[in-house]
Amino acid sequence: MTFYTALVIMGLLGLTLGAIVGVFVKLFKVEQDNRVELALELLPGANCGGCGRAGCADFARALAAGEVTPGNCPVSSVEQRAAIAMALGIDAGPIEMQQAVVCCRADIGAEEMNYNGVQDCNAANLVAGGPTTCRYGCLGLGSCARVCPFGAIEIVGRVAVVHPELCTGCKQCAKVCPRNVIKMVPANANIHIYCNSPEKAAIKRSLCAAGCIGCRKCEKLLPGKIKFDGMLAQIDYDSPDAITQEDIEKCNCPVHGIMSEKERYAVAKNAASGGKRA
Amino acid sequence: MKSSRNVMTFAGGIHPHGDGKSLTCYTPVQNAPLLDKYFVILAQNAGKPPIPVVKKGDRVKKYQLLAAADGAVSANLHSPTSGIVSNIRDIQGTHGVPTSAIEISADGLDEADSPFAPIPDWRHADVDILKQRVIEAGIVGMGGASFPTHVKLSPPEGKSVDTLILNGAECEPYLTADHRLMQEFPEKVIRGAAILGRILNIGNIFVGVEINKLDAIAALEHYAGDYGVKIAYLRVRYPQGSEKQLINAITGRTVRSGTLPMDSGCIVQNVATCAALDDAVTLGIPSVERIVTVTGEVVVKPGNFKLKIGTPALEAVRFAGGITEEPGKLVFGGPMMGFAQRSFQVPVCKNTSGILLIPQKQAYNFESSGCIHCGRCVQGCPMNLVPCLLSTAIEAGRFDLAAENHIMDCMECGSCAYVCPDHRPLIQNVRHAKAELRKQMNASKEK
Amino acid sequence: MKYLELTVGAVLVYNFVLSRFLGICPFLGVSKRLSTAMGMSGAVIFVMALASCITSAISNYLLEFTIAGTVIKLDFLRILLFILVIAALVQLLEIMMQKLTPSLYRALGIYLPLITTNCAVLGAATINAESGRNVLDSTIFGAFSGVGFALALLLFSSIRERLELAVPPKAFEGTPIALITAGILAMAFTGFAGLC
Amino acid sequence: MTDVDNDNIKLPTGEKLVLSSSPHLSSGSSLRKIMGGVLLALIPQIAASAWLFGMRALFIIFYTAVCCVAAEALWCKLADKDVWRNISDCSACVTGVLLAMCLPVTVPLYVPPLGAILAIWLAKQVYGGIGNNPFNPALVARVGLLIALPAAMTLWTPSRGMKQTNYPEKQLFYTAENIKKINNGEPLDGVSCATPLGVMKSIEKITDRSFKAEDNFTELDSWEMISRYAVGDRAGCLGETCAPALILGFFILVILNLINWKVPVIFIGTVMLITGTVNAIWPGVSPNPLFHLLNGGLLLGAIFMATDMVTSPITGRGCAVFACGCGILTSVIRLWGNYPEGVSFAILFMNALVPLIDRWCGKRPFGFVPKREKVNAHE
Repeated sequence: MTFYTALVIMGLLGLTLGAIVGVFVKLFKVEQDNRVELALELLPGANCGGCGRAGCADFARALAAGEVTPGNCPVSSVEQRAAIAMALGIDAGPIEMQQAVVCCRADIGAEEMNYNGVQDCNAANLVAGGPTTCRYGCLGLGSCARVCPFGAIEIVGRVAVVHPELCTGCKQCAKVCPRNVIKMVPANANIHIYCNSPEKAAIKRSLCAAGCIGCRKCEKLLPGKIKFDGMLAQIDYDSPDAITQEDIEKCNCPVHGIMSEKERYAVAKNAASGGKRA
Repeated sequence: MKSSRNVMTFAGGIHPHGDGKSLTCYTPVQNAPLLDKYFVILAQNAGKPPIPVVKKGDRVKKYQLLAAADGAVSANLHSPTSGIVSNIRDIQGTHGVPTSAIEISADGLDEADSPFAPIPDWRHADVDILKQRVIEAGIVGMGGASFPTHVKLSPPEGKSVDTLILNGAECEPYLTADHRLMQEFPEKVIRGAAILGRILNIGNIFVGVEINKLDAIAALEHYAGDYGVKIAYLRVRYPQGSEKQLINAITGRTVRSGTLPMDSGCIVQNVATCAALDDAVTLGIPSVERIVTVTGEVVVKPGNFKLKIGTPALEAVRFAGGITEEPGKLVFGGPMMGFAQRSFQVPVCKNTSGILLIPQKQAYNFESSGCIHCGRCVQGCPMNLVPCLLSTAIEAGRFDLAAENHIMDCMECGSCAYVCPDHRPLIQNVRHAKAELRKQMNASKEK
Repeated sequence: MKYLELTVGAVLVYNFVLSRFLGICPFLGVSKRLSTAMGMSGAVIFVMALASCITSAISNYLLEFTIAGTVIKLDFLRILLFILVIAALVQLLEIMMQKLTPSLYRALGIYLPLITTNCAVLGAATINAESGRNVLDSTIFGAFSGVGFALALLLFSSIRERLELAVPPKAFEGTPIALITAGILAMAFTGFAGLC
Repeated sequence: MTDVDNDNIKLPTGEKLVLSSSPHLSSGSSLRKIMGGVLLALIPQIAASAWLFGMRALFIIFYTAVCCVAAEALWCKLADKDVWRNISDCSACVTGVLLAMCLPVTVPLYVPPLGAILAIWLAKQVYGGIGNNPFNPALVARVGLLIALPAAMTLWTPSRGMKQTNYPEKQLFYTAENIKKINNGEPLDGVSCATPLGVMKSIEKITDRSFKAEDNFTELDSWEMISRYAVGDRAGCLGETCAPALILGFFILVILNLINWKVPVIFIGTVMLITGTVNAIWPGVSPNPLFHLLNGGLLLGAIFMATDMVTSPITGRGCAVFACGCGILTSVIRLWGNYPEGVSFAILFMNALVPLIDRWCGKRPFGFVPKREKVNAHE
């Protein structure tokens, strides 16, 4: 008897509640796009904001809505981008990978200025133009390191250095830097010119011993690999013939401004441990 | 007798102890000797910098036009002395970044040649002629913002202005330039105010002066009646000289957030601006020099000097007898809102009211270990904000939270950082956040 | 007086989160923002009040009755039925919220359907059944238990919003510091012991 | 005019120029000065406790302060923070002295180190150190100890003047043997009695309003008793008994501008108002308000704990709400709760409410316009 009563009660209650829920589902129907979920699953999920949207979920919505292409996510790998494009049936967009480079060697070239205040690059840059002698150099207060979602930037001594193996090219650091000293370069390049100042050679030389003095020696010796933008030498990353270690030795830059990422890190470490300049 | 006067003030604010005014407020204004070189920075006004009309090698006379205004929000620039334009190049500006300047090598004759004539009969002169004179003479707000004065004098259609307020509060510690100006040249100030009143067609003119300048008040009162100007006595309180606070104290009106004083029917002008305007109208000379307080504990003979625009800070310090010890900071303007400079080569501009040298032991004044929510900044804030919360939010990168808490209303008067027992860099944080928020706003506008 | 005791007891003295330690999952999960915490609070109050009402009716009238002289006791069905009711209620709420407040729906995320397994709701229903309260008392108790949950969540989320601006040592960032705060909050609540 | 010899003028080189944001002046106040001021205000009560409870009181205060400073130093050492800078602001020392103020004189020596760990580590440093803690560290430690070690924390001994007469606190807890001990002048350590609030809790409440024949609390709130409480001659925590010393401390704090005077006044006023009302309506439920004012930690809590800058609201309006809430909760717990004393629980609970109070009792900015109007103003 108990058994049957229980059965009846359970059954009735279940049916009633089920019916009510069913009615509600009909009443409050919401259309959903399952492509958003799909895209979200395929995205890296770092929520770095490198795409300029509020996290991966927002980017996924924009993807489904056709506002962006998978290539707008700077963090995803080439394979991921292709997978997303295929899953959503859209164009993949630009898929070349990038990385960040801090183009400054103020740690070994320039004097430090006295500064008292907020330890943040953007805040410091507002105080009389920033506490560095060079207006284009790295402030070294670590705003980029704090904003990097991947922990790829280290402040060595007074200057930020990017660890290329950790960098995903999300551009967050380049966006936050008040001096625009962080450049986005192709991920496979590993030799760079570490100066960012377009100023005249005389001014530059009075401020920093490591700044490019614009002697154009490298341009002459390595035509096509190095180009000049005003007074500042720059590596032509689009050149089909990539710059090599031998090239660096060949042109023998008077301020040793051209170097590989590895060497740059070693130099910075050495300068930081060897005590600051007086 | 003082108590019978109606002393006006506002809510909040601070009273800096030992305001350092006694260093300079008793000594008369001195004229500075002529220098070899002057560096006239082009961007001396808020808005667009004027365009040079002279070129390298030109011979110029004193008062000759050096650069002409570029558009409506810009101001003419005139030569401070006679000589040769030896260069036009980038020099260290007052905001730390290199800026274009005209270098003039003085010939020592100081030969004057004003481009315009005096208007002695200004009471009956055409208003448009007076207005034109303000533009010609390159008058800008000399209190600090250096906003071209003629812009303020043409209220847009539909906005009626009924009160003109002269800002003689000089609430910044250490500065006494306006004090000495009002005391030694009261008629210039009052007459300048009357001319402004005529241009704007306003009879209701106040000069607001803090009651720690009784000698200046007495001097002003001597002339006030003749020109129909009223003196408003202000309580000694920082920032009494802030536009919004001044209007609130004198008229009782509240300038709403995001609006201009004009929207509340008021126009505020600095007393030094009025004196410059009086010079331009009654003497027919443009704005090429100003009274600057050169002061600080490490200065040998602090005082007020009539300096030509373009005088480097180093020379100003030389006039003041040099220093007793190497200073830890060079500040243009007052200690509360002034800007620290990178070098002593920075020249005096039209808005440089003071050159302040701060001893080394006071130079590192920001060292924070953590906000203890004491609420002193909240009591001190004249804008009724919560600076400690703003600053904490900014340090955590929460600019949205700062915006929610009305950070844009902050006028960076520095009262909060002054009273902070933890010596937090509150104002720098605020500036950082404002810059960041403006960037975001522009970005969203572009979208 | 009886209702005062019932309500004060439910809100303060036997606060579900801070005295009985029930419903910790959403307490930690949705307390990062005050606004979402408020939304969650509303949802929980709604579910707790309704669930208490319905489950109390069930336990009072359906679980023990006499048919043709035989007393039928269905106590063993209690938890089963309660969960059924709660799950259905949460489903209703979810469907409604998805339509009416999509942003809150998204902010609450997984914690909304998880109200089903929120032991505070089932706890309230069970406590009601065990103390033999009538339907009105049960509903009041359920509603105010929800209010108690809301109070705890409100306090906690406002503190967490402030903690977000603080710089705790790395090891304590996030959940550890939240749990310590909850502990101290619970300590403060012990002071209400004996009020009723 | 240039009577100065130009060659002898010393001119700045600008080598040592510091770049920083305005303002370039500071009022000269500092955390250390603030904390020093609080310690100064505590000195009268420290002296009073030494007089009332003997030299062991001084030792306990010193010992607890040292424990707290040591805990702070240890944490900073382990967390790789600047040890000296964290200790030298004296905040740990203030926490230590305030915690000692909440302990009975007979407290076992293992309690203060535990309290220091609770206060400095759990309530302060895990939140990131000074200024970040949402709860008052001293109170967290006190409440934590009270819950964990109720016996050790309520081991009251009679104060100086209580040894002679038979007060109700003694009658309840004194055995004949102990009285003999006192009469023989034997040491009192380990001898316990109750606080007046504890006695109050033990008296059964009578809500019958017609009950007027004999006041339920005559023994507790007669004038004789009140005047005894007023000088602090009663059992209790080290820092809570002597009202004149605490009030002196209050004036020191107010003169040094370290606290908002409204907080203690509103806090105490609310408690007195509520207990006074209850006393007037049901004399059998509550003793008179003076009893509540002078007993328990009300004065200590209101003057030194509720005014803690870190854990109280920022605006004046918020402080008033905060103090009022503290007063209400204190009265409710004292009159109807299980614990005889409600001050610390009340303040701790209100600490939790501070973020909400700050949010809802904010100031209206100068010239603020509500959103709807603002749009028009811009157009």
